[in-house]
Amino acid sequence: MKKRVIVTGVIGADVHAVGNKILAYALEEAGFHVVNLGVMVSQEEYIEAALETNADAILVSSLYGHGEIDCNGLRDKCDEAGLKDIILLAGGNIVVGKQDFKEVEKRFMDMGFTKVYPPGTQPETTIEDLNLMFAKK
Amino acid sequence: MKKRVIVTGVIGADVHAVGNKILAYALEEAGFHVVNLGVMVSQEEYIEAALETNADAILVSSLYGHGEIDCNGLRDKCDEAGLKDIILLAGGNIVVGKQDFKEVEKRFMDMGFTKVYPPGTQPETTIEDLNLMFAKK
Amino acid sequence: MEIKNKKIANDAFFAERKEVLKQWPTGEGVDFDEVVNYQKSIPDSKRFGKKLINAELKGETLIQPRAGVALPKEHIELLRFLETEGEADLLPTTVDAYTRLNRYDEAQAGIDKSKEAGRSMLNGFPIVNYGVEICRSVTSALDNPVQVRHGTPDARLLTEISIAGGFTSYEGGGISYNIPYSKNHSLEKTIAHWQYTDRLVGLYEEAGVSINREPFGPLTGTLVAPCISNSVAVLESLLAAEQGVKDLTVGYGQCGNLIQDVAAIRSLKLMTREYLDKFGYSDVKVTTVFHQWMGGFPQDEAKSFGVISWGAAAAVLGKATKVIVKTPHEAMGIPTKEANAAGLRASKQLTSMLKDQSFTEIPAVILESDIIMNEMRCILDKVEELGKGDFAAGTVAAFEAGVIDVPFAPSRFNSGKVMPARDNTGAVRLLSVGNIPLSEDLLKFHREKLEQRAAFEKRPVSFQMVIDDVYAIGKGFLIGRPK
Amino acid sequence: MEIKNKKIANDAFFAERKEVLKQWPTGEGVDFDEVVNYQKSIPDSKRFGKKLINAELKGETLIQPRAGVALPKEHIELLRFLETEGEADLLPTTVDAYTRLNRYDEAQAGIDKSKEAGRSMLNGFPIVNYGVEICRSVTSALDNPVQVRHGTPDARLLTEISIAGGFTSYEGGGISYNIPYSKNHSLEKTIAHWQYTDRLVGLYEEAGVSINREPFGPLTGTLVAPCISNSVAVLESLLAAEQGVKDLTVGYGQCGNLIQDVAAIRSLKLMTREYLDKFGYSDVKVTTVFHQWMGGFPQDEAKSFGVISWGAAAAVLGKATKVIVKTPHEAMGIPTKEANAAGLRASKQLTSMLKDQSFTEIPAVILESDIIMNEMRCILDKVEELGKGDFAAGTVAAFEAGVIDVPFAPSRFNSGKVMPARDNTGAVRLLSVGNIPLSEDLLKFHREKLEQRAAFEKRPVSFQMVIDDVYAIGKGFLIGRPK
Ligand code: B12
Ligand code: B12
Repeated sequence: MKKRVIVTGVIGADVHAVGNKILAYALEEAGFHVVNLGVMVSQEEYIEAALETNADAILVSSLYGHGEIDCNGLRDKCDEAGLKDIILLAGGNIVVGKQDFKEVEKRFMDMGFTKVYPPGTQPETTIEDLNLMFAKK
Repeated sequence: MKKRVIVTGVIGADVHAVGNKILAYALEEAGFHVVNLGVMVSQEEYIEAALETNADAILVSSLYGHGEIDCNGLRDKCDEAGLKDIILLAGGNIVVGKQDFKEVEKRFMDMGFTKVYPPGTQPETTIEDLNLMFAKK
Repeated sequence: MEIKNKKIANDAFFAERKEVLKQWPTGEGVDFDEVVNYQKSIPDSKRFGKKLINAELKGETLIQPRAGVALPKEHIELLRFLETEGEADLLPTTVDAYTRLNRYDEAQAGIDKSKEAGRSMLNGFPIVNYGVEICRSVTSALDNPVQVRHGTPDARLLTEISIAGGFTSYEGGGISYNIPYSKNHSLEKTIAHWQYTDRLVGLYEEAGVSINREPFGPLTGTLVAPCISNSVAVLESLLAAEQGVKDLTVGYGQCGNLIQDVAAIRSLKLMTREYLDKFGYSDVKVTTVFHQWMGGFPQDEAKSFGVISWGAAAAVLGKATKVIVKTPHEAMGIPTKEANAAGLRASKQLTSMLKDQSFTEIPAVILESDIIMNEMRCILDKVEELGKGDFAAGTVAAFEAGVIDVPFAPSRFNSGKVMPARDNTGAVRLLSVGNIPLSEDLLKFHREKLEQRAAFEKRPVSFQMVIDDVYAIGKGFLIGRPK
Repeated sequence: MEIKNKKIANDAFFAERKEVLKQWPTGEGVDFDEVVNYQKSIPDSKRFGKKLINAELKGETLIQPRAGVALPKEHIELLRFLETEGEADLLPTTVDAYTRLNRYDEAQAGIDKSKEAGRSMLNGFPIVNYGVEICRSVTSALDNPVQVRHGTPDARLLTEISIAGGFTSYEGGGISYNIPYSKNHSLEKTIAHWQYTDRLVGLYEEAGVSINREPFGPLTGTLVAPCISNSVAVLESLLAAEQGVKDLTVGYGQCGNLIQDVAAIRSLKLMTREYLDKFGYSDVKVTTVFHQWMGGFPQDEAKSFGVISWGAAAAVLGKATKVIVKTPHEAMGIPTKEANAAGLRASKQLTSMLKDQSFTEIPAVILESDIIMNEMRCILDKVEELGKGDFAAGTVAAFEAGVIDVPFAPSRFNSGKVMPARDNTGAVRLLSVGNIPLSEDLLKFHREKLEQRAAFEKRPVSFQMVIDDVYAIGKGFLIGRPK
């Protein structure tokens, strides 16, 4: 079976590299083909990479608190670029401060993300969810 | 000037001895004559000692949480024994658990205590207050 | 009464037992053979001693809270909360103050009032009043082993019902549950009462049921120099072993200087083993318990977390088998279950984070531990001498003579001449030794240590240091320095 | 560009300065002589360097939070709260992420949005946009010295406005604010930018105003072996000293093994002193900063208190001059002021409780510290060699060659071959050394240490250990053991 292709990266002006490296490694180990863009990735770079590699999902990390601003509009740009139903996930510390995750989730779902993850999400969870989502497709 | 006489002790079935010893020492150092009854003191023992020594004040300590039960009725017994307006103070950890001190204070004032002290009261505070009370008398 | 460290003869024991079980109606519910069967049905995972010995072998430190409320349902909920939300490895059942004084009528009133009020009006769980079945409903509802913790000078009936009720560990001792917890009980009496407890445990042991026994290490919890509490622990171990106890956990209450704290646990373990072996009890298992700071706490919760964490760290670095955990409400009053669980989780973070680090064999610790062991030998030799070879009679004589003397103790059978104070690194030394028979060398050592502090603080060695030290931790310091 | 570790000539500096001050309108507000006068009017009690040196002499460890919000009034309130309710000894002003990237327009938008919303929409205080006067209104409103903390590769204008604004300490460095904080900035560039900052500090120093400078010790904060971060600290110290900086605070981020942590601070201090002296900067003062665990935190607040407290304890036992404090909200997001103050108070309890205990001279620490110093010499000798005696050129070459290599760094100028992992006691060792030029002995030492762990865990030394270790503290452990 062809390996599923996943684009990963940390959005905006965010330089938190540790989780990104670890997550990319874990996804590789789990059998995905990972295209890791590293830190400080712009919305355009995600889309370019996804188009180039014919990706099945984009995993956006944001740690530094400006995630809400940085992620806004990404789904629209995906749509425009023809990545119609691409799986779009967000995780990390995606908002400023300790907030009720239910509300944060809603805001990101409204922005068009397929699923949103709270701080401290383990790679196992991510991998399980991805496998489920791919199974459904 | 004659030294003021103060009866001290820990009420009820309470064996917390440290604060009692330290408080008695501090009061002595501050120039009072201290009659220290130690731990596990009954209401009757306080009154007997106060009568015998013609005391100016009774300082009741309670640490172990049953203070409210143990202190109930002490003012009445003092009155009956002829210790009409004797200064009656309570301090330590006089109730079970972490409670709003305003309410605790009210309950003890209603029981007839002259003044009530929260956990962690320093001897300096006690001494200052006593001097003020005696000055007024 | 002439007290002797001799195993109670069966006849005498069973005659006494008859009386004990009559002290309160629930005593009737205890049937030795039935209890043996019941206890044998408890799985190993819920046996206190098993879990301790496993941890000891793995070099891990388990965490245990204090907790107890008046009503069984609430008490079970509380303990369940502490094992799930608090990640407690071992559970307690702390007994109320009336039961500790054998005032079962008042405890009953407390139960009734609590039922009415729908919340606990007692500061613990009244085991005796509830009797065997209700206790079993508690111990069987939990995933972890449960211990009875109290402070009862005469705990004979309480022991009977506790073991019958499915508890697998039992705290206390004739010295450690008298001197810090009582004013008027004579040592002869309480030692005799605790010989009963220990003999009962011995009988269960002979019947194939092992109950863990834990002398109460910290005593008054306030600046108790390690040599004093460690000596008491060794004595209570000898007394317990003579009655047939085979599983002992000896304890120590944190003083705050890391080197001294680790050395205290190290010397406690070595000396307990040495004395048990020397007097023919080499089949007794020994584990250790470290109590997080037992004296006055800071009012502030965040600061309390600092004290709690430091206690957990010292316990692990000293390789104690378990640590008894305080809560951020300590200075205020009996904690909510949330505060209790928070103290546990902070402690758990450190017991697991630091479990692969050990300070027990660093040179400074060995040095300090040698000093403590020398001090203990001075005391224990004298106890042996005073008792003419008998450690029970010796203990009574030693307290009378002030050879053992517990700082700040409420008991009138404690001489009260000893005054501890911290040295310039925060280790607890003796400012007045009273009649503790330390050698000239050791006396000089204590004096010099305190002189160093005095020189640093530019004030003479004096009682003011003791006062300042009692307040220090509550005010955020270890050593009470002058302003 | 050929970078050299040479003091910038006045002509070149002032020419550059003209450009720098034009980068944003607030640059105009900076007048060197006026600033000298203003800075001289700041009382000693509010001068960062003074407070540090006093603590160092007394053997005390000061506490400092991180904090910064968008609006001046709220920012002042926040810092006041941290000095009154948090008992902070030293204050920060953490700068927002836009300013760090010199995106002052976006910072302005953030200010405007924050004003509208009435709450902070930036993750820090935008110093450049506010300019001199508003900064002075902040620094003068507080009782304690205030430092600027950021993470800015090109911080020239920020430095100008910060010093003019009454801040008396300034964090960062050409390596430490590039490699962990940037993807594309070349080291030549950032070293040159930070030579500017250091030269400016040097000029103030020559004018009689001493500004404390602090290289950022922890780098990526995640399993950075002490030899790596310590080497960077020594290099940044040499670069700063050459430009005339006279007051340096070198830093280290906690790894978690107490012996290694204390040894790291000890060796950091000794080696920085040694290198400064050796290269002719013996008049430079050196103090140290210990960062509480900088990697991933537990989600739970109580557990976070455990981690925070352990960090404070290690800092004091290692005699660091100050400790940077985390909060119980660390894993969740930017803390509330209450959470920040709570972290401070827990830390304060320990910095004051343990201040009379020191572990810096115990044998195990000396041994470990000798190892770190040997490792540092391997690295620093190579840097000197690569730079043909010039530490600026050497640094650039060393990163290119992977002689210095920071684990998990985002910068593309970092080689990224080094992989750290914990040994069986939790000390951080090197699993892959990449091109770090350790001696055969040292390589063997690292290998053996990791083999010990592998044997204990019954699995081979592998990258899985690194992964497990990254998660460990967040999951409640130090070493990531297999399940
Ligand atoms: C040490 C200690 C013990 C030691 C006591 C040794 C001894 N015999 O003295 C031991 C371990 C034996 C012990 C036992 C128990 N303890 Co206890 N103990 C403490 C502890 C940690 C410190 C007390 C202390 O010495 N403080 C230092 C002295 C200097 O301060 P102080 O006593 O508060 O007194 C000062 C001031 O309060 C004030 N003051 C005192 N009285 C008065 C009176 C007046 C009029 C005024 C003006 C001022 C004043 O001046 C004093 C001098 O500065 C406290 C918690 C804490 N405070 O941190 C718990 C605490 C008091 N104990 C508690 C409990 C429940 C018990 C036990 C029932 C159960 C148990 N945990 O085993 C038993 C009690 C048995 C009994 N029958 O009394 C609870 C009380 C709960 C409550 N009120 O809600 C506390 C608060 C702990 C807790 N949070 O659960 N304890
Ligand atoms: C290490 C660290 C740093 C290091 C980063 C080094 C580096 N270049 O990588 C340094 C010190 C440089 C740093 C800098 C800053 N940091 Co920082 N940092 C951390 C810290 C402590 C750990 C992050 C980490 O490595 N975790 C370990 C990894 C394995 O976990 P992870 O990153 O969370 O990723 C995992 C999961 O979240 C998940 N995941 C991640 N992304 C995604 C995406 C998807 C789709 C899914 C499904 C899952 C998923 O899987 C990953 C692997 O398991 C966190 C707090 C914490 N978490 O404890 C703060 C934290 C992220 N930092 C923070 C801040 C504010 C900053 C700074 C802006 C300010 C400052 N403090 O100096 C700068 C940022 C500069 C910038 N432009 O980005 C804040 C963010 C605040 C917020 N969101 O409200 C945090 C939360 C700390 C705090 N409480 O204040 N930081």
